[in-house]
Amino acid sequence: MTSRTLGVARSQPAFVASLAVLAIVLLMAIFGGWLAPHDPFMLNPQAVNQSSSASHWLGTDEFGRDLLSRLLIGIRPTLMVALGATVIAAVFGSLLGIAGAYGRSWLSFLIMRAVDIMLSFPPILLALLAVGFWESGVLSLTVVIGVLYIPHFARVAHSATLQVARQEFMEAEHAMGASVRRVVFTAILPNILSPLVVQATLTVAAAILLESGLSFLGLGIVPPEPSWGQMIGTARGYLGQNPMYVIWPSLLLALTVLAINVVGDRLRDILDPRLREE
Amino acid sequence: MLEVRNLSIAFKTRDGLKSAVRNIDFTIGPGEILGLVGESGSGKTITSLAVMGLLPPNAVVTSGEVLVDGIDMLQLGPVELRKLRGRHIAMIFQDPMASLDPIFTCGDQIIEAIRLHETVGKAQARQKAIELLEKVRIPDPERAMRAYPHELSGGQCQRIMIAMAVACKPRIIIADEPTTALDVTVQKQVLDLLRGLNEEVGAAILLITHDLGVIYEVADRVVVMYSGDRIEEATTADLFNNPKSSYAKALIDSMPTPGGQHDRLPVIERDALGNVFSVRPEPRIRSSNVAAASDANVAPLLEIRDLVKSYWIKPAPLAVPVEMRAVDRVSLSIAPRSTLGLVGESGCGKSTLSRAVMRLYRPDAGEILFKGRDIARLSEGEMRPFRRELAMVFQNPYGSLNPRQTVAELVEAPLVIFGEGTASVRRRRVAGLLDAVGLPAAAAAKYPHEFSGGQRQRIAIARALALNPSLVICDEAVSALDVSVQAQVLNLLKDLQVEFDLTYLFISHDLSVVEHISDTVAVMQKGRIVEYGSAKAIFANPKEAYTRMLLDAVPTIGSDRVGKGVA
Amino acid sequence: MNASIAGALLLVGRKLLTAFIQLLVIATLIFSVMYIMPGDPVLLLLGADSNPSPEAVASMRSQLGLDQPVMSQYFVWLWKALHLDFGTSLANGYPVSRYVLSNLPRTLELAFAAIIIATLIGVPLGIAAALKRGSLRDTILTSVATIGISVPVYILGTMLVLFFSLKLGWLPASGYTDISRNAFEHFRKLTLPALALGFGLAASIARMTRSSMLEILGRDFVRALRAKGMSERRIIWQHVLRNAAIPIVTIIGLQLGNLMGGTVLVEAMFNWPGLSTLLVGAVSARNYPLVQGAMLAIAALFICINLLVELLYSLLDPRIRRKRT
Amino acid sequence: AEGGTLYFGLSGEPATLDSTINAGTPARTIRLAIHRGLVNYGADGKLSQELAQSYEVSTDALTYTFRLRDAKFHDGSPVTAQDVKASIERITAADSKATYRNELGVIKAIDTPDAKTVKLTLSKPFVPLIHYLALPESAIVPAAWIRDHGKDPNATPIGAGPFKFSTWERGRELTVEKFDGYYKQGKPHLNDVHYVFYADENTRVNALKSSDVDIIDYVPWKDAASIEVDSNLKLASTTGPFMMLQFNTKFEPFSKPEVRQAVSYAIDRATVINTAFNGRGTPIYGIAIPEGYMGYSKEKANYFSYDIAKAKALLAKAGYPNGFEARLLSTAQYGFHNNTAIAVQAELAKIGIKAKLDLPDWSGRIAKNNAGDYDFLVAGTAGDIADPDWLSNFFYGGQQLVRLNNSAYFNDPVINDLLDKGRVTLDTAERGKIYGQFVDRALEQSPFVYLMWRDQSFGLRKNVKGFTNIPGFLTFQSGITVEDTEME
Ligand SMILES: Nc1ncnc2c1ncn2[C@@H]1O[C@H](COP(=O)(O)OP(=O)(O)OP(=O)(O)O)[C@@H](O)[C@H]1O
Ligand SMILES: Nc1ncnc2c1ncn2[C@@H]1O[C@H](COP(=O)(O)OP(=O)(O)OP(=O)(O)O)[C@@H](O)[C@H]1O
Ligand SMILES: [Mg+2]
Ligand SMILES: [Mg+2]
Repeated sequence: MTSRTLGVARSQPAFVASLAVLAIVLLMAIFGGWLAPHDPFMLNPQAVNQSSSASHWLGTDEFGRDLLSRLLIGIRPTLMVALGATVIAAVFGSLLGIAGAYGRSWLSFLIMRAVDIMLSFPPILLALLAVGFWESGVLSLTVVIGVLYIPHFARVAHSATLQVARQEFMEAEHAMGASVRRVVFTAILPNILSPLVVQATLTVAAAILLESGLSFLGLGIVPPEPSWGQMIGTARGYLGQNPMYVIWPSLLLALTVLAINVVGDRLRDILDPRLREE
Repeated sequence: MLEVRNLSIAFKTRDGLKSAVRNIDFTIGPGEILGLVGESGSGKTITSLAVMGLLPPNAVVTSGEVLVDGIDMLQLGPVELRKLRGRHIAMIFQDPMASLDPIFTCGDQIIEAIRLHETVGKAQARQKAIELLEKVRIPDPERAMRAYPHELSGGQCQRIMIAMAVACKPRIIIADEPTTALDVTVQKQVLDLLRGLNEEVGAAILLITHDLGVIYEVADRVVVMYSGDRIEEATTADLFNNPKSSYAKALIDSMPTPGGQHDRLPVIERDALGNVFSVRPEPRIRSSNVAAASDANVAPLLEIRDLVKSYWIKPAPLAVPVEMRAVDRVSLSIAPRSTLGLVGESGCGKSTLSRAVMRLYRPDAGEILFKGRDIARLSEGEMRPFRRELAMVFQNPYGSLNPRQTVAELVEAPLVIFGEGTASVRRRRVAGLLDAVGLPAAAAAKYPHEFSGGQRQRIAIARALALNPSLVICDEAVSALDVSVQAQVLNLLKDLQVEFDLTYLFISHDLSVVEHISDTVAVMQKGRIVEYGSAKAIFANPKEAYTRMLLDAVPTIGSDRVGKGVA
Repeated sequence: MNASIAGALLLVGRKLLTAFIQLLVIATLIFSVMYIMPGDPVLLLLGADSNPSPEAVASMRSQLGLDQPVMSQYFVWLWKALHLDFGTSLANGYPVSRYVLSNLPRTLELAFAAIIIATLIGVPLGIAAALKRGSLRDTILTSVATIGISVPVYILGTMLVLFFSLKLGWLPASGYTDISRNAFEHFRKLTLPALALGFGLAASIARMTRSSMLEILGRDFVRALRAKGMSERRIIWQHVLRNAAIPIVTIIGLQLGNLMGGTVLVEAMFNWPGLSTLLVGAVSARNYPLVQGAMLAIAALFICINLLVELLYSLLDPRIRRKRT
Repeated sequence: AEGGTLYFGLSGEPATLDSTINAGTPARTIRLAIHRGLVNYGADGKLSQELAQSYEVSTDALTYTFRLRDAKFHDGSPVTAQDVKASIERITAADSKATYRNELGVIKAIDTPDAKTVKLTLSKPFVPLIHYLALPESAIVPAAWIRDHGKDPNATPIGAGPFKFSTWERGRELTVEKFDGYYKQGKPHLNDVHYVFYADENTRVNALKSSDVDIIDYVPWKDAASIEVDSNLKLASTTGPFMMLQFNTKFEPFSKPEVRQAVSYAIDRATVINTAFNGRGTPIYGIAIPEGYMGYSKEKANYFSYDIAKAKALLAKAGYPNGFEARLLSTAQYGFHNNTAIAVQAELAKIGIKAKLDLPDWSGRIAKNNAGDYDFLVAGTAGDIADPDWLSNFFYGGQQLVRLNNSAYFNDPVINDLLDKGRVTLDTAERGKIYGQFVDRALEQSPFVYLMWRDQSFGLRKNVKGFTNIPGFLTFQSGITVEDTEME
């Protein structure tokens, strides 16, 4: 067992490194608050927009708050929104997409047209609607972004299912009298998983960025709580004075997304038995 | 011309390399036809892929060389390899459906193959493609050119593959089971075509087949493989008259002989010392209630009345679709516990008929009475209870296996679907089924792509039998199996028939198999049943000209092959 | 032949009807959303920097017809829209259709330029990664793509501006010149925004291409193509890519659709006077007729793109075509 | 130098050019190039006679008599008393949407004894009237134009200003060109001005830096320094607008003046300035009356100080020793509003007031402001006019107790009284005293907590001369100085 683990580590350094990154990120999400070297909410008007120094390793933001501390406690809402939204979108979107491709014709017509309608509804309007109804915060943000990405998953799942549904093993399932549930979960899903995994990894990144995009409507994480997306969004204004401000969260985000992507790719390859043994 | 020296191939697995082929040696000279026979899964396809330099990514050549005109293929770079392939050395793949690009028309694919190596215009290439299709006896070449692979029958696809392979008159042809889906008349035509090339340009042909009759008729020399080893090489005559190895001997013994009606077919067994020999096993269960299968008093299990199924095809991309009747007012009936053999030329509608019976689509007209109930018009929900009793082995086994499921999952699927047994019961059942079709227990954890053609076919058979359904439709279910495994499977089918009162609709182009297993036989031509009666009567005294022609074309051992003297 | 024309007409008719109903649903939805949202166009119009009198507010409101019940406003709007009259902007009475017609082509142009750039970069990148799965090249390409995904467009855009305009002075930092006035200048100004948008999209396309290519590369027919002696390049570009195209086309279609209303940041940042800017501005100002008009335009475009994508599906995969007919 | 084209980067596109509606600074900037009023504010911040050559006010402050100069509209017709009458009546009409309809509503009658004389009669004395007439929204337009196009919001505007309207490419730019018949000799200097709309502040700054434009308004605070140091650019900066907190005086703790004072003591203004405005501002520890404006007094300017202990004591006295929770309304749409709120939140946390931020978009924020749906809010604004009556807008209780610019439900009879008196008192010294008393009372009641004067800057290329950022509240009317602007 251990030798095999070692073997994996040697043959898949990127994969192992990515797992490590994700593990660290998760740990930080849990313990970030304790690790923070400074009070992440403490304003220091005398030290705004500073670059790295001995006391502030990553520098400070426009309020003189310690960037490292804020990055650390910003992970949790970021991850919650990104993963939560992705899960919502993936679960509902994929099922809708499959139903839209495999279901009865009237049902698929309804579903796909509804998906079109949702897609043609710009995010900003949906976000505004949400602002009208809910308090802003992690939960509503997660739901809104999740709902926003449902149609994307639906489309991807739909097209992939259309392709799979034409293959002969689907006829075999049919001939065996497989229930819809079985067809969906054992025949279709595993065979369309790879585009879905890709879409999911894309969604994670997009959700984090969208979060910062929606904050100007008042749907973001409520300040002074930080999140990576919000930090990147704010930092944009300070590119000239404090480039590090934008670089740190972007770098962390890129690293995390990269890790998620590598793991996602690997997952995709593992799920494809034809590629597994190499 | 082609020389394989000491070739060994292994597969990378979790537990290190697993040897698949060991120390294979053979040579083929110009104008020579070398037969390669052997047990299903013995490494024939892998060997030929190695010759082409097309091994799957998880396979490695551990030793040996493949010399084509003295050049080692295994050392060539991709560019040089590419120049050889197709033009100099061509291959006909075992699974034609899977080997055609699903989204290009067959015509485009043939034209492409031609133009890859010959500088000819599109129209000229097209002309040539049509000629080729005519040569392989495709009935309506124009339509086949326009059709996508999924719109053709299994045998038609196979012939498209063959046409493509011979398009550039390659000097070496590797034909891997080129006639598995072809009826005997077409098979004859195709073999003639290959032989023609062989004579015309002195092509060297490596013919992989399990059909010893074919080998006998066309091969000059034969290599026999058994579980990865070459165990014998001899001229055809020597092999059949005087096989040296015990396996070859057993193989020849196991052949079903036309006319000879036996209850059991001989199979090859291996004793504790590793010696193999042919035995005729006793039935597992003595038939106690041997009800006359074709008793007129017994209500038929399945009765088909005036069944019609058409495909609508567009003659041109924007044209109005025209009707193509694949099944034309077919009426049949099968008594319980009996076997109906369905034979007919390739593309005559056998698979379409069986799919209609399975209600994979709604027939256009007619009735399908199963146990007296018309299932032709049932809704999906109403069909469900019947699905427990109907099972099918698809003609294209690889395609019908979900690539993302292990063999265990695939085989137990019917049990899972109908909630049969606990997990451990199912596991035992899967193990039993795999054993019965001659697959090792280790197969359970593998995925379909890790198997040979014959092995995949057996997985499909095991799955179909999992629930002991009442009616099993076998669409060319044993076409890719060597005689011994084929015998084993056929014996199994018979045993099960006795034990569980199974009924079979058995589609095959191998008349000796049909003769052996069927109680009644239907002969189909161009969508219609042209002759229908008891097996004995038809084989002894065929009435229709078409049936007679079929019977005449069966390659048999002992009959001398035509034009052998020329080689 | 006649029958096929009739069939085609029927099909077109059905599609049009569907599109119409979709637009109707969207219109209704937007109408409801706009009225549920907090905000008041009149206050924004009159009270930009000062305290308008309540009388002025009331007078403005009644002049704009905003004092009518919502339902009657809706039906009046709908009735007019059915006659292709989408009303006038609340802010200045300028016809909505003129606004939309002038801004729509600009967004379309930007979106198409971006998607073309993204496809030209993304597809080859994805293929390259797929062909060398697990290799260093794959890792590097994946990382580059990931950075493309996770660097927000405004940061990329800002960097492009800093470098190409402010530092090198090669390209204008922002703006729009009508193509009829100066085509060269027009395309110079299109370059940076299209690049900024395109890069991020390229990354997603590359990821999807890689995955989809891998799926197909494992199929047996690829082996058969190699046996024909076809060059690897041709196998990849002609056969594998086309077989793998459906998910790729899907994601490109999705992105193109998204761009219709989603180029906001880039349009704002490069002062590209497109539809997204118009829409966001209208939403911010609660300019209901303008939101409605812009949204309907976006939705209509969207439907067109979807039809296109579906058409492409069936062109790409004959097996899907069979299901449809 | 004479001639040339000026590219003026504006922070937004005007919703409308209707001369009676205050549709924001960009609209005013453009209209100030096209239109002139009887009087306007000049570059020095003082009233300057424009279409009116002179005017006099009767001692009871009930009649205003204007003598018109010889000026022409862009269509060539002379500016007559009829045009003035029509323009003012358009504002005061019953169905008018004019922003300052209320203020000008005191004009009871308009007499035109001759073509060059206009006499306004008021229903009650109203000293600040002349200042309201100086606003860009009181521009004089031709009577004929009002008759033909008065109701058409898209009509081509015609005024008597230095530039005439040329083209408006929606979403992109608006162009005006030199009016040769302008009544000021030798003005304007420029041939035409292109007002290019840059809603995004970073883009606007980049456009200036890459010399796509010659002037930009609303320089973001964070970019001010980089413009100052750029050798090709200069920064025209002034203070004028201020940031403050508005309270809902129905909300329990904020109903008490002590609590509001405690808030004022608790906020270190430097925090707000340094964080939300990059240090570009001046703290206000009193009432936001610009130096030089009536009511300003040095000793009251630092009535409050940053003093946590005092703040805590006041809170305790009001009965909230441990603080309380309150919703702070601001907007996420504008960074400086957003950041002010965050800074205030952090400062108030020190005395136990937990502010929960509510950050809708601007439109939502305005709606909530107007509905009184807040506990307290962040506002950034300026007075409308240079006359102390601007304070009424903020402090007067009266009929409408929930307005954009007042603290909701705040209604102090003493303050109302003083404001009433201030409007009708003509004598400057007397008026000064009244507003002095007003300031005392306002500080005591503290319905607003003032935070800071924020810098308001234009960025210019070095070769742009003559453009002035008018100090104080009038910075938003600086657009009038394009008539003096030259390019070198
Ligand atoms: N991709 C693979 N991975 C692992 N094992 C494989 C793979 N392909 C084939 N094998 C194994 O290699 C052996 C030889 O397979 P091969 O396809 O050469 O058999 P074959 O002689 O052609 O049999 P058949 O007559 O049934 O087609 C089989 O036991 C098969 O299970
Ligand atoms: N999907 C389809 N669309 C159009 N034509 C089809 C389609 N499937 C099959 N056909 C045509 O219908 C005819 C009957 O096909 P079918 O598969 O039933 O033949 P078959 O008897 O099983 O032949 P084989 O022995 O070669 O498998 C063939 O001519 C074939 O080309
Ligand atoms: Mg094989
Ligand atoms: Mg068939």
